[in-house]
Amino acid sequence: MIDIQIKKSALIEKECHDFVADPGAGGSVVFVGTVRNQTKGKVVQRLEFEAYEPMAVKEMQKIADTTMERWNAIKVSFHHRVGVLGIGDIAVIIAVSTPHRKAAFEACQNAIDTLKETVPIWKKEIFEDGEVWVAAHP
Amino acid sequence: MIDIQIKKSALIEKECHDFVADPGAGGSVVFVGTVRNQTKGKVVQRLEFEAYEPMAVKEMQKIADTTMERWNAIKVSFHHRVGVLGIGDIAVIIAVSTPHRKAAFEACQNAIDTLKETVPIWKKEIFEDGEVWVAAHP
Amino acid sequence: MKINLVAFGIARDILGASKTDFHLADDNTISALKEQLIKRHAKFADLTSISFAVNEEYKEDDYLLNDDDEVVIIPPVSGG
Amino acid sequence: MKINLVAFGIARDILGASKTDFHLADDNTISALKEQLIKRHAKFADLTSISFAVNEEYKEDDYLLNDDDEVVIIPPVSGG
Repeated sequence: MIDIQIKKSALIEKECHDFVADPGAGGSVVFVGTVRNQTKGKVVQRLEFEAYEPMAVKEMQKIADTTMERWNAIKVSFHHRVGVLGIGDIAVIIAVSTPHRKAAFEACQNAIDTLKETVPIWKKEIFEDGEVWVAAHP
Repeated sequence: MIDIQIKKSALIEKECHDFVADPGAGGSVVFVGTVRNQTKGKVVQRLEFEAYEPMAVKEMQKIADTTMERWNAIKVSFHHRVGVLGIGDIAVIIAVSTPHRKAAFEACQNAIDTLKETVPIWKKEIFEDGEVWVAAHP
Repeated sequence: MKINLVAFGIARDILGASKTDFHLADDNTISALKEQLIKRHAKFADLTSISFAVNEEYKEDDYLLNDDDEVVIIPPVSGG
Repeated sequence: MKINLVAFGIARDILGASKTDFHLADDNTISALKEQLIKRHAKFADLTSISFAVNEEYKEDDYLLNDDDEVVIIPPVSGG
């Protein structure tokens, strides 16, 4: 079972964990990505996330399919936030349950790594003296 | 900062995640271990966990110290349940936050692997036709 | 040939619009589109990467565009 | 020499008690204790492993026990 959501409101870790909880699961691994207060020593004031939503959902679906097939996941839940985020706000949650725990760690890490490479979502960091689209320039 | 608890009441994932959340963290990884409905095909009815509590806390403290030092963790929270657990109940939660996510995955996985090897906690699986102390016999 | 360009993130900033018509000459490949985009907006050349999507799927450089296609410019992603 | 044995999990089941006095002969090492335990309760030999703790710390085989020490039998752990 797969749960994929792109949300404008605050992400709630419990929702993702509750979704993946399963009596056949020996464990679940949850990655929670939050907004850091600094990047390379510069103080971050806030972040703005935007998504090309239909394609972002499609790309997340591909990652979820891989997670289910390659790691025999029982359930996966991916939530990604869009809009304006403050320091400490949750930007992304990836939850995976598997029969055995090792697979859950691998699958969860692969999912977040792949999400950051392929899913059309962009974040802009806003500093006191300017703003920058993350990763846009070498 | 380190939070270690052995609890007789239900474990709550949010407590562990809230503890490790930090404005300096780029991510946190949470492992949630739940009671499976079967072991090697046999239906599990319930589990009973017992701990040699003061030593279990000490051994968890050692794992937490390693997590802080070796992976530069910002905060860690380990909660372990004792007593009678039903299917799907949470037996253990390991939450780790780090500045960068890769370390959080490694540290969390190392912590649960080590906990299962060194911390004096025992579980008995109760089946319809008997019970067994897990891992006691080769 | 005319396509409908859609841009997100820094691509929108460079293009100066989130949607715009874009006229392509004879060559209707993705790589030709990329080349002409850079010719008109030099800042696209500074990006770490630039990809394109049609029908919500990434397309390779040799993909042939059709008249009136909606083509989305995908600058380097940074979700998560 | 007398020590105070404490047992958890399957060790308690084998010993038939969670606490008991245990008399050791001349050799007061952990390994001697283990040997004598198995002699009196053969089922200890069937366990995957058996460790001992004093003062809430695992002790090696050559650790020397003192009179009246509290020694905890640690059968294979299975937390998590």
